[in-house]
Amino acid sequence: MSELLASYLPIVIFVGVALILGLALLVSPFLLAFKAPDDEKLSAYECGFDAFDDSRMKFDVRFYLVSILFIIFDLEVAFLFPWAASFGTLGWFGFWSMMVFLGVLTVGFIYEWKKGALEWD
Amino acid sequence: MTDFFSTYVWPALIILGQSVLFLVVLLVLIAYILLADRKIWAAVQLRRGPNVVGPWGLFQSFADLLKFVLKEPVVPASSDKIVFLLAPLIAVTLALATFAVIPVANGWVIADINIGVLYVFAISSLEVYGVIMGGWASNSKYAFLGALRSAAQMVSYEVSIGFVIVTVLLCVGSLNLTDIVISQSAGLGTMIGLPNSFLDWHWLSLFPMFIVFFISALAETNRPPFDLPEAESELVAGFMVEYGSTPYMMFMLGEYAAITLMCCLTTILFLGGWLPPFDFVPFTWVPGVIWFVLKAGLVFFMFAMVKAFVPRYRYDQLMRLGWKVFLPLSLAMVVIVAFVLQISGWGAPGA
Amino acid sequence: MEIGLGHYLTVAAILFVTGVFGIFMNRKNIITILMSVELILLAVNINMVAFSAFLGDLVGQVFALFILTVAAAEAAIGLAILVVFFRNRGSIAVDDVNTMKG
Amino acid sequence: MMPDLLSSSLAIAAPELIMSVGAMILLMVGVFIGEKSSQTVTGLAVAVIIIAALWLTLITPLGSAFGGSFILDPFARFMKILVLIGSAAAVVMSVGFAESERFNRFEFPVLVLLSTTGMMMMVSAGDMIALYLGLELQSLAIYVLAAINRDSVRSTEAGLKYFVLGALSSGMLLYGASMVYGFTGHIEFTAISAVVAESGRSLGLVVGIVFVLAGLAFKISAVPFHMWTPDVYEGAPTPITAFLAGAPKVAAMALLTRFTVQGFEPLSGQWQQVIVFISIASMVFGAFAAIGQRNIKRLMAYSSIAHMGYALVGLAPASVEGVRGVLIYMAVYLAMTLGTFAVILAMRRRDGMVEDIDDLAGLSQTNPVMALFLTAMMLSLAGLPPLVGFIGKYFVFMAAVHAGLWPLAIIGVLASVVGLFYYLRIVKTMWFDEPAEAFVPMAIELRAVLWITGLIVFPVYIFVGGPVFDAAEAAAKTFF
Amino acid sequence: MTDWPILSTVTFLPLVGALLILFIKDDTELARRNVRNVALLTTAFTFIVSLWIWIDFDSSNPGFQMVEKADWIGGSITYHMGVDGISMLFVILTTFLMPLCILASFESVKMRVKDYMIAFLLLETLVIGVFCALDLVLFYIFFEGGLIPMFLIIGVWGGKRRIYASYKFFLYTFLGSVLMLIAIMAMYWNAGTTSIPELLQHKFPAEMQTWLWLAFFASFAVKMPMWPVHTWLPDAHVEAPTAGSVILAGILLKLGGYGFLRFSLPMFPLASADFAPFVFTLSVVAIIYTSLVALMQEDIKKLIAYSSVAHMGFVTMGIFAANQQGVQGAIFQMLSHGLVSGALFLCVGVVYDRMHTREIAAYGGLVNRMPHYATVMLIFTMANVGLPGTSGFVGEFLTLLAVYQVNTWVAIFATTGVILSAGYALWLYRKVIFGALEKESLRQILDLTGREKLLLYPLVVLVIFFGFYPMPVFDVTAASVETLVNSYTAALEAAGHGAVAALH
Repeated sequence: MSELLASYLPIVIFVGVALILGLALLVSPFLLAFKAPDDEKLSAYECGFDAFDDSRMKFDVRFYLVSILFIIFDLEVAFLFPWAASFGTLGWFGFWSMMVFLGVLTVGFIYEWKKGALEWD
Repeated sequence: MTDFFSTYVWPALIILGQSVLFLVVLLVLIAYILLADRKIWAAVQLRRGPNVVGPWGLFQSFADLLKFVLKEPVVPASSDKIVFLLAPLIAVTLALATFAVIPVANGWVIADINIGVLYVFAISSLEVYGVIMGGWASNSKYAFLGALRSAAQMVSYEVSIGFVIVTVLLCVGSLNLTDIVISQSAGLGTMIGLPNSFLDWHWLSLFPMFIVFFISALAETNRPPFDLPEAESELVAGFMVEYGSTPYMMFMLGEYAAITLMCCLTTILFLGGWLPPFDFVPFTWVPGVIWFVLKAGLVFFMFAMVKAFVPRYRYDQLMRLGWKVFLPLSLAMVVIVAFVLQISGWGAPGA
Repeated sequence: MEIGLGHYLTVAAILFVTGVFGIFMNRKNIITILMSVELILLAVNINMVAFSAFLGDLVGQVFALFILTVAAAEAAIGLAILVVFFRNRGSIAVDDVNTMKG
Repeated sequence: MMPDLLSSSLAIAAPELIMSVGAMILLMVGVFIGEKSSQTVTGLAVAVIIIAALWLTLITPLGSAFGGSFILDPFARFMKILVLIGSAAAVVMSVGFAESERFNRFEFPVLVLLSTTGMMMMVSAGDMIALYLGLELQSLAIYVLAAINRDSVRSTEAGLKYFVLGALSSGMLLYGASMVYGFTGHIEFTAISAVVAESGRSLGLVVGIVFVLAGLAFKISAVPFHMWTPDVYEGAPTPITAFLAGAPKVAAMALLTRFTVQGFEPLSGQWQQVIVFISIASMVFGAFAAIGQRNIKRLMAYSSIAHMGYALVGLAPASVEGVRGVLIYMAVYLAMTLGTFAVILAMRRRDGMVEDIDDLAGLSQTNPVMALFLTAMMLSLAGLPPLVGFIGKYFVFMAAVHAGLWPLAIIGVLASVVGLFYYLRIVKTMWFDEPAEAFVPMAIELRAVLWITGLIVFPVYIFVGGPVFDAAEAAAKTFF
Repeated sequence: MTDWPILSTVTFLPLVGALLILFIKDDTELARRNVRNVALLTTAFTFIVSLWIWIDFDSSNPGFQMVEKADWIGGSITYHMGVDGISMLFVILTTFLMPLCILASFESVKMRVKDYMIAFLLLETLVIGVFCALDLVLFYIFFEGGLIPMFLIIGVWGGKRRIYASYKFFLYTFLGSVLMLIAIMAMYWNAGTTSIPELLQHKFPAEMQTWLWLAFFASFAVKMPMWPVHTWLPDAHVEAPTAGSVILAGILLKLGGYGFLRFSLPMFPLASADFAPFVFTLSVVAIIYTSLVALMQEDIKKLIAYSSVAHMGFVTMGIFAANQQGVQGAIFQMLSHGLVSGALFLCVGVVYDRMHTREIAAYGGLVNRMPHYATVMLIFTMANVGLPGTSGFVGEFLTLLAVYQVNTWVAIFATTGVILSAGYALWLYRKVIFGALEKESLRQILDLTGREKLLLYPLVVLVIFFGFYPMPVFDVTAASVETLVNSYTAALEAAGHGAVAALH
């Protein structure tokens, strides 16, 4: 077995087992449980009222903001991981490169902060 | 043909066996963690907690399982049915899948891949999909808002977690989880001349990061005091409001699996994994896996105690903590750690 | 059957074409377009990595990493613009992006 | 990396460093002082650009940096100066607009700085990673700029359209780049050129070239990848339109030139057909589509499409005189565009900005100076002698004629006749029609830009034409 | 000959005047008067200075004289000026007509005087530049640049359909000349220079000549204008203000003829020989057809415009006869036509200023109230017809003579044009000047004012002077024309162009 396969086949098998387990759980009540659906039971929960309007309504733009910020910051991590893993061999050049990078990131972060992108009220 | 059998099928079967075994153990553990959670909470509140099924309620979780399986599965009429049912499946599968690379003792790991941290990070990032899909497919306002909040919270803290992990990696120089544990056999303690001990572990050298990681883990897993998405008083049950029967249980299972994972990760990253607290007899007699479970259990105990002690955060406080406190803090720590390592030459020679 | 360079390229090409079609055929939702763009970049990355492995040259992977990063920045900006557009127009249907014509 | 190697690299990239550090400092200044800092930041941004330009011309050594990823040769220097001029002028011209339209965003100059940095990177790109990063830095900043007026449907729609098509184009470009990388094994243009010269073409390589060309054609808004141009020009706030009509086109054209001529000179027979096609299509489409336009910004969009077609005429022959023609053309184009937009920005009555061509009616009586300069701009855009636009066209067409690309040259000049028709319409409106209500007096900075560019269009170029020509010639020889 | 750059001085003097005018604020009557005076003084001064060229001119030297040369853009375009026998008189003609145009506009142009004068001065610079340029690109720049002020002159100060006319004028001529631009580039790559003297020595390959000739023809034929691309001319003339018409007929039309002489004939002799029959055909058609059309006109200016087309037919015919008489005649015809048609338009302007109509039917019997006018008009009409003793006769006669040597039939058909021209010109004269003064509106009409006399009398003198004594012109042109014709013939013989060579 090749090295790559040896490393990753177990993951595939493991995930497969987990998936089968999940499926089993998911399917079981449909096979085993008692079923008596009616309209009320199948309607969406709304504190006893009928739904006022579509549930896919407008929502706060800040959720978008968070997702956007996340995309940006999480990607920095993609650079930090390999950098951190090989930090010992990089020397000062590697260190300062990443410091410049993080400096730019910090500038952006300060901008967001001052612009109020991080406020939630 | 025999070649094929011996190189591929046989090892695969072995792995299959290991996986099943691991999962069964894991699930049983999760069942007891769930019970422990309830018991601890009850104890803090001077209640008894579940105590009917089995001695001291030891079989409570299994009874719950049975109950869920026999409950009527309700799929709301207005929902997107496929996504609605896919969501819990994703949640639970992904939560369990991360365990594939967790080393519970030296060599006791399903897949000892060289980018274990990355794998864990990647898979646990995906878990947010389960939440979003569940909330969206339900076609209910509560569920929808709950999903949004939950997702926003999860991704917010994931950033800090990423940075925290980077600080650890800086000290280790490898993405392999086993390496990370082994690297903790020497550290601060040995540096000042002490024998190998729990003082070598990263929790001490990276103490602020340890705290940040712990709290972020709470938020990441929607644990109290950051359980806003499912805050009963506000959103009923958050994104899970429309769920019942095993789909609901699968979300819970996924959640507790994620909590368990966080406990394991804390153990691996900061608490020396399976390493004994003191590197001498009798501690070295105890198998690593026991140490591992004990440590993870300790972390979970802290999880449970926090749940019991700390009042719930407001959502704005939650976001502020994540973005304005943890993120700058962890960012600064990355710089500081890197600088200290570079200037002192303590950095690992690299993988 | 050995999986070779050709297979990777084919997959990438299919993804690429799917992405391009996703942009042009889709009439409903701009988010779909953003996703199509990501699909295109994914195809490119597959290409890059496949070539990199095939040539035994690391540059392709480095390139892929850069693409990944920029793609994220692009997605962030795209989403931001989409949000402000939605606030003004009240719709993100592709057909509603039509105040200017000629 | 060796320290001295690094420091020499940094010396070569110094103007870019100045620009990007300046942008970040200004961002911080702006965000700490708040909205009222917009004037200060604008002024400082211009200062940063000027410093970078001076540094580039006086101090920066020529050479290649960062292992060949970043090249500063005479060509790059020439184009960078153009880019910096274009950006500086655009920032300067935004001052009055910011006041009158209450458009106080200190982000505008900062984004321009960032975008300009991207353009400089594009111009200097020595390999495809640098190409891509420069291109994206430039584009991403411009996407935001186009949509910067958050409360306007048109502005956000412009931003959205530009984004969607821009993202598609960079996707195509990347796909092409990946193919080129795969089939040559290199990403540096010089290395690619060497490989191509040795081993010739393969199907995959040609596919790659075509995709990269398509992606770059998007950026210079050449037909058939021009769809975004009119809408973005019309929708974006006018100072931003002024910006994006100038410098980015120059940078993208530089990139296109470097990619084709430096990277694929041995395959010129292959890409030449593509360039000839998009050149002809752009010239013809730009000329005809502009005829019906009422909105002057939109008209300028079609005009710029056509002008990119003309500039490509110079690229098609892949020769020294062709590249020289492109360089001169872009310089000329920049002057004309900036001047025209100075006028468009001055089209303001008491009740706000107007942008219809009819609003210019009788301008020669209400504001003769403005009318005179705009007339010069329009006729220069049409390529009429003795204005500078003719010189630009002359050199590109001359290159095409030398290469024997007769259809290109003949269709080109015929398209310029059609183009003349709509430029004349503006002249006609200004001179022949009954005067409409007068515009408010021109702001001082617009007047400055208009005078400078106007005098360049005629007659200053007569005196500086020689040195610019020599510089362009030297720059063009970089590749041959 | 001094080193003083006389040609540049003459060329750019008007611009100096234009700059001066630019600084005059045009809002009071006084200011307007200043503007007019400055313009007039500038042009008059330019004319006087330009006479220096004639005085300094060495008639025996067939080459270019008073040459100025300076590097300009990148060596491939140079600033290179000079005149020879062919171009020198056109320069003088231009500087001579300009003050007249300015003077003619004193009363008729009331609005935007400043802009008007600037446009005229600019136009003068550009036109002189065309005749002096010895660099092909420089020539093109001046040639095309002239369109801009003319466009504005027609469009701003023109009549009702001025916009249509100005567009038509601009687009027709521009379309023609862009092809020439391509040809210029091709010539540069073939010869490696854009210097006209060097190009005159260069032998272009035969096949290339054909294409180059066609491209140049496209430009010059429109400018000339030759049938069938003449249709912009009547429109432009009708709508242009009086002085605009004068410039257009008097000078701008000559650019085409000058171009044929300067480029087509000497640089592409083989192609010229090949295409000569084609040009003859077009010329004859122009002469006969446009004369017939002129007969139908109801508008005075239009009639004169069509007659201009017909007269230009003689010019092209003469040029492509390509012998000494033909070319000399063509040059003379152009100069003469410059004076005569300019004068005729001025005459139209005189009555137009008074009556504000150009319809022939609106006039009649003017002789009763305007005897001076009638006399002057008579002389110019006769000159237009080509009556011996006027300058018109010399040119027409020479060209007919020349073409007769080449092709008898062409000469015969062209001669009918002379007859037709007598028809329409005399018809016009009778309608406008003779007869009883019946129209109520004409009863109060006044004769020529002093200013108008100042305009017209010099022209009368010149027309008659050259009619009797054309030698000053021929003296100047002879040497250059001879060189031109000789080199043309030599080129044909060298190429073994039998048919044509036999003719000479």
